[in-house]
Amino acid sequence: MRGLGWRALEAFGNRREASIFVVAVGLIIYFSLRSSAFYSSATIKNIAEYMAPIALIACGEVMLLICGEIDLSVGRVFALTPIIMYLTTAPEPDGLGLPIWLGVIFGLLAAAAVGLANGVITTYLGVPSFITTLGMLFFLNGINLRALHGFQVETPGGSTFRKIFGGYPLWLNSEFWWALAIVIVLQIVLVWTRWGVHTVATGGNPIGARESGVNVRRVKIGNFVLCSMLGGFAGIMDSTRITSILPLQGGTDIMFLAVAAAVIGGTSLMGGSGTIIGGFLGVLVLAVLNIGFTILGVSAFNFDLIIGIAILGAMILNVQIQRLKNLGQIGRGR
Amino acid sequence: MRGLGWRALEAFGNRREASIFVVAVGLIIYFSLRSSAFYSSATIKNIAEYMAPIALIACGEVMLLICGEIDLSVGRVFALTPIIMYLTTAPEPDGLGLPIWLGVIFGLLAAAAVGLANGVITTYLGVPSFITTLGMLFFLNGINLRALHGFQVETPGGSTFRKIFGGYPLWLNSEFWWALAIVIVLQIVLVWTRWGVHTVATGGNPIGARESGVNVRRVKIGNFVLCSMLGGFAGIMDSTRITSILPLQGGTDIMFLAVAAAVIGGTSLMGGSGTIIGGFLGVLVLAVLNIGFTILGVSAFNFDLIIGIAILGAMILNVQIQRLKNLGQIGRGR
Amino acid sequence: ACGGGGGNSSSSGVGNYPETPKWKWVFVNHVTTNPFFVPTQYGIEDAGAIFNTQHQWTGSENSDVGQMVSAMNTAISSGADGIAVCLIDAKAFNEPTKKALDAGIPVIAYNADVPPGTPNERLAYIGQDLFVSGQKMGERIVELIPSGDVAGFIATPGSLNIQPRIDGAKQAIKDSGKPINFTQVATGADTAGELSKIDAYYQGHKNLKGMFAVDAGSTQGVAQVMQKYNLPSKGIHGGGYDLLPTTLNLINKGFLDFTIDQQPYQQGFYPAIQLFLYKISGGLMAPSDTNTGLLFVTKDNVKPYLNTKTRYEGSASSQQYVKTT
Amino acid sequence: MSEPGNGREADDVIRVEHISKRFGAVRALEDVSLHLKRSEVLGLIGDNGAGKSTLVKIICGFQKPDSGKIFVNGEEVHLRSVQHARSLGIDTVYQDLALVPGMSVYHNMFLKRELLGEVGGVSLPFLNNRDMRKRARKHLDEMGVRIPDVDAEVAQLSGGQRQSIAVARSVYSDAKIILLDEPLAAMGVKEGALILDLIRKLRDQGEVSMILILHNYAHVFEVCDRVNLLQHGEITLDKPTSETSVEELTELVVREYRQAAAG
Amino acid sequence: MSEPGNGREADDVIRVEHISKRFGAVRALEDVSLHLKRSEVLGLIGDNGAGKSTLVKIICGFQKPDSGKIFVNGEEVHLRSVQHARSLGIDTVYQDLALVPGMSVYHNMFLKRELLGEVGGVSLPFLNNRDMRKRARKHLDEMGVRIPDVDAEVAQLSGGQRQSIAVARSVYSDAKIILLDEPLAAMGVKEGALILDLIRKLRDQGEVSMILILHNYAHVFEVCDRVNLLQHGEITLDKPTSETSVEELTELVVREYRQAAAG
Ligand SMILES: Nc1ncnc2c1ncn2[C@@H]1O[C@H](COP(=O)(O)OP(=O)(O)OP(=O)(O)O)[C@@H](O)[C@H]1O
Ligand SMILES: Nc1ncnc2c1ncn2[C@@H]1O[C@H](COP(=O)(O)OP(=O)(O)OP(=O)(O)O)[C@@H](O)[C@H]1O
Ligand SMILES: [Mg+2]
Ligand SMILES: [Mg+2]
Repeated sequence: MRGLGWRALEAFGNRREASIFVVAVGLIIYFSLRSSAFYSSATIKNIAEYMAPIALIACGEVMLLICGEIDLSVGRVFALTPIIMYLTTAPEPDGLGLPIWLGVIFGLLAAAAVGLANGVITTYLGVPSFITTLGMLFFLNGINLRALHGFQVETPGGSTFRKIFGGYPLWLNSEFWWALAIVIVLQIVLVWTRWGVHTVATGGNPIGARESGVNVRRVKIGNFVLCSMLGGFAGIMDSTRITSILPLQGGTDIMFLAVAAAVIGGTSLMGGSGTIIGGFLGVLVLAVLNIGFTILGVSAFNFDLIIGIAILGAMILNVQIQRLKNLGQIGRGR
Repeated sequence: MRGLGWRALEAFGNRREASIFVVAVGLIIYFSLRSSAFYSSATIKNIAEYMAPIALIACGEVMLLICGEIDLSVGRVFALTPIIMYLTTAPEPDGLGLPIWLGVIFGLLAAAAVGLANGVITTYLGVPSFITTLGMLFFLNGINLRALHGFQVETPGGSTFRKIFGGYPLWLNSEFWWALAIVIVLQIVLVWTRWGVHTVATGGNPIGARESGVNVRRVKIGNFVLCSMLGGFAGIMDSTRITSILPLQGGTDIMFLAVAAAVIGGTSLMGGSGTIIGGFLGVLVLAVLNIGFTILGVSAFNFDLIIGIAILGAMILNVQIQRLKNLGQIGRGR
Repeated sequence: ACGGGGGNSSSSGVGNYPETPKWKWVFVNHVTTNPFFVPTQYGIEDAGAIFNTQHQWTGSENSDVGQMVSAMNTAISSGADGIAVCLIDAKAFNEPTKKALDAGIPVIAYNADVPPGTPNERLAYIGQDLFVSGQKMGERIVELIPSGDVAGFIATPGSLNIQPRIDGAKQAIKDSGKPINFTQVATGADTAGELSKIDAYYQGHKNLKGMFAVDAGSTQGVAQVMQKYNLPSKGIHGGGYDLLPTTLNLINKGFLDFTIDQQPYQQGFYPAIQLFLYKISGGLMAPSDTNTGLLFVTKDNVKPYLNTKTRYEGSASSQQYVKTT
Repeated sequence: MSEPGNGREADDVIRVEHISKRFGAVRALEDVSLHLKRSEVLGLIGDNGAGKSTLVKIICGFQKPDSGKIFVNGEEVHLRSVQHARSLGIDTVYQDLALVPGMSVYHNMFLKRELLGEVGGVSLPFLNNRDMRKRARKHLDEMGVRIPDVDAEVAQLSGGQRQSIAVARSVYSDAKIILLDEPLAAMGVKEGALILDLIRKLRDQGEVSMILILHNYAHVFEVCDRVNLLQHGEITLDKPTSETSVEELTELVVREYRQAAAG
Repeated sequence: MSEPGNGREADDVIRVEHISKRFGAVRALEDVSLHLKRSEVLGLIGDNGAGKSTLVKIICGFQKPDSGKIFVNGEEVHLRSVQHARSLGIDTVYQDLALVPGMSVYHNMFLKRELLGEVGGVSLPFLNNRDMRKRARKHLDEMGVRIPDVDAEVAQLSGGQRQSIAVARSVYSDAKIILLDEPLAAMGVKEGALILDLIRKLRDQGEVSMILILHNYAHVFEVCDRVNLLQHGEITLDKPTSETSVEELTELVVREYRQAAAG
């Protein structure tokens, strides 16, 4: 008779995210051994700060990738939203001089509008989302630069605002808590709601999903809007953290990191499978690698070199663990 | 009785690339009307120079995308190869002081090695190519920076070398002619050889291809090597054109443009379909837009804004033309 | 469709000058959308308004030399009347420069110049060389820190708009012969990550004597980390480049020793004027090398930066006359 | 040949009139008319490529006809989508099964009609996976299909196991009109027999009407009240099964091929 | 039950001994032994999920068995891949057809055995699309399948049209051992009959041996010399068709389900 502990372990072991989780833990242990500084509250705070915006965007990309699309423009929405917020709240003549809350709302509405545009152009006009969102990427960059005349401004918002979006409740930064909350919510949405099932079906077999009566277009548009709004939300909070709004903030880099995290976490670029938690763990891995090696004091020219090797190593390990794992349960044959 | 001209036109119209070709021509006409400067030999030279490296890389990406993979690292190989060439030819102690031809060969071998690594890690170790090549992207950037200590050097090579790779035979730059030749060759490979058919099969139905006895792994690895070598070749010629070698040359930007061109040209990110010619036309569209708007005197801030709209517009047009087209022939239903 | 430019297009010439065609200067830049160059563009605009000329601001968004060469060629073929270009590469621009001059188009280098002795034929260089400014920073570091570990943060190593700065600093420190151990640290392209990485680096290197950065984002990051752990009290010094609001604030609060203002406004204003003089004098007035200098912004002189937003720093787009109080 | 409704149109739950559908050069359907009476099982047979699946896809709203009318329960409808057809009580077993390979057996079986959790009669927005699992298992057992685990991904199942899921999905839905496109194609003898039993049961309950595409004429005569023969996109025979025989149908189908062989 | 080779092993083109295959918890094959004599047509029947396709995929080198031996023409082989099995003259019609939807009919039909162009006996590295088109068209006509255009993408074809392509691919290959996994599943009566004719013809020429997975026992008795029954991963019957009947087989298969129904 196997004990309950064992069964729990097994249950966890059968989860798709198990392997990447193991990898993440492994890395954390490695760095803790290499440097005492890594195993410090300051560092943990640091990692949390690094993770938050990427995690939020990764959530959106996971949903989109699962239903077979991608959003390259979300990194620009990341910059657009705080800019809208600024223009709403800044005193005349620069802005409208409205209260910060309206700024947040307008900002998120703008983000939603971008997502809607991406979705409609992709699903109704039939442009591949890679190109739709690439065009949007350029377009928004232009908008952002013009809006701020290419310069940066201070992030608006009073103390309460800062507390909610930029503060440090419960030890870690609020942005991280927001991210964590949204990760949990979206994981539930993905696994426990119709929306989630239909998202998977849409990506797993677009024609079959349509034949089964799934409104494929609505699912895709919805996820475009979701992804865009998450990007915007992250942008607002991050600009609050770094206290200034820059037109070039985020961009393709953060989008890239988010997609990479999603794929590292087991989401397929071909659509039909993926998990939010996995994406979050993917972000964790990237964060630990980046912060970890920086703490170890890897110099500028070596950094990319080592990160590259580390990513490859981590991923290979991850895949091998999965293969071993699959031998133990109903597997995909060979 | 329909005339021969009509039939020819129809035959062309049935080709997948017809619509994007129409779009490209439309853009050229537009800019010619807007500015006399556009319709000048100097401009055509510019466009050719702009196109050449992207076209070469796009060829590789098209083949890879068709068989269901992608290479994010090719932009770094674009920088690596000329660096290897430099290190081979530079006099001691900087380099080995070997003749330029060996430099080219070593450079291309290095590129091939990178492609091989990408392919093996992806097919045998089962890491998604997005991550494999992302890791490679970082790794190579580190290598390039270290190799040149983050600085630029002068491109080696005598006059004959320049003529072949950086000269202007037959009015346009030789790099463009190389690109054009390779486009034609690869289009033939794709449509008229076993390799091409097996590449399509591999991407179109990976399991089915394996069941049919296609060596899926070999096909993928082969195309990884091809893509990488094309990137390297482009790098050598482009560094010859701009007469200096920089560690950050190319990078993700040129890779992005190449993939975008491929998709604009009708290649599917999901694998299984695409054409080299289409990719080339995609590059043409991007080149015309960039050079065109620059000639019209659009400044940086507006530039992205306008390019974004233009890409969306061009693509929407492209898709609509295709839909009209498909009504006229055996179509994909609705 | 033309960015900026403008001024009154009066039929007669401006000031005492005879009527001239509305000349078009093309500025080829290596980081066209970088905030650093916003004042530069205002400088060009304002000069354009005086002399009734127009300009185009083009090039590459992240120091892609290939794109810049292509932009320069396009400028030539689209009939520019003058070209100002950042010569961030020692060799690549020789060809197009020559081509332009042969076509009768004056070429001036601004912000970045080719090393002395290279065969580039540009008529003059206007600006403050990145490497030189880096050396100045290095000298300042040497003044502040007698010995120990010093970190130099750079967003993207090898980037031609910042790498020379850090190389210059390194050089100066080396020349000083002081026992300072200077390490370059990469912080990544986006400001969010930069902050975390600088923080992390400090965590791993508590024995640091100084933290300095060569790009706007990293500089702000350094300032914020200095504040977060109140490092000045620990005798740690910090400094960097450019005028992000947060950076200026924290200088005022005494968390950051200095930031370097390379007066980008002048780097646009003077080239525009010199191109005009060259054209109107039929080339008799040869453009002259001009050092736009650099300004160390410290607690002592930061005030005016804080309480005025001006075009000259890029922090405001509106024209204004800043009266000295 | 095909007089729609012949008189007792009121009884027709489905009536299709003069439907045509082209795919570029291919004439999939030419002026096809067909009707399905209430609680009737209509067998639809014909060569490969005759147009059977196309007809079904048009009736279930997946494809739009180029021309022709569709009546459901006597009223003309312009089907916008599969959802629309479903709202009218039409459900379909597609020849391609329309399953999602990467999704679990039970999620596939309840796709688009997922069961939601409840608390005191108030339904929550969350899936009730427990009940879906239970029912899925029950349905499969009733169909005599041995499937290792309803949590298994469909991708791991055998051809017949997959088809049984697609069939169960529709047969156990509350649809009043079910279109089955070759539901027995991959079924074993035993499993096939059980599905035919099920179909008979449904018919005898008198609530469900079905169109059944079959290639095995023996099966046709086991369950169908009436049979239509579709050839080259036209309906060339419409008889009650009582008035025809396997031989006649075979004869009709094979004749022209003999001619072809001869000529 | 299954005595491999029973004496005349020399004649066996394929002999499989004590093959087992598990997928995680699922036992797909348990100690299965089976043999195929030269120029024999062996019928393989069994419930859905019995393990038929798995067995075929193992014999054709697509999957590796967990344990057991495979002999081809008397020699033991360790199949590394489908290519390897092909090099031994084994070709397969898979249940999933293994077609590439986006590719033309004729490229699918000649996948992995493309015809190359020639100039004066010297073969070029280029495809000979003209001949492939011609032959594809010819094969399809012989099978009585109406396909609008061999240049059409397989994605546009009907279920039966697709299957006919998969079947033609193997039947018209020069393979000496052909494994057909439910080749008639989607076939019309006429097209099915023609394929059975073809199989008979091949057998009578005495060069090709075949394993034929079928669910329609009538078909089994039309073409098979011998029949094996696979149940729950074990072979429970191995008889010449001359010594058994549709009734017996049906009885065998349905019995246990009656038991299940009873108990
Ligand atoms: N989406 C499509 N695009 C182009 N042609 C199509 C499409 N769908 C069907 N066809 C053609 O229409 C004809 C009828 O197809 P359909 O699937 O209705 O035949 P069927 O009667 O179902 O045949 P089967 O018994 O093999 O399933 C075929 O010739 C097929 O090639
Ligand atoms: N790749 C796989 N992963 C997990 N289980 C599998 C896999 N392939 C087959 N199985 C299981 O093995 C058993 C046998 O499958 P197989 O396809 O051989 O059955 P079959 O006899 O062909 O059935 P059918 O007549 O329906 O085609 C089934 O229970 C199936 O679920
Ligand atoms: Mg059909
Ligand atoms: Mg099977």
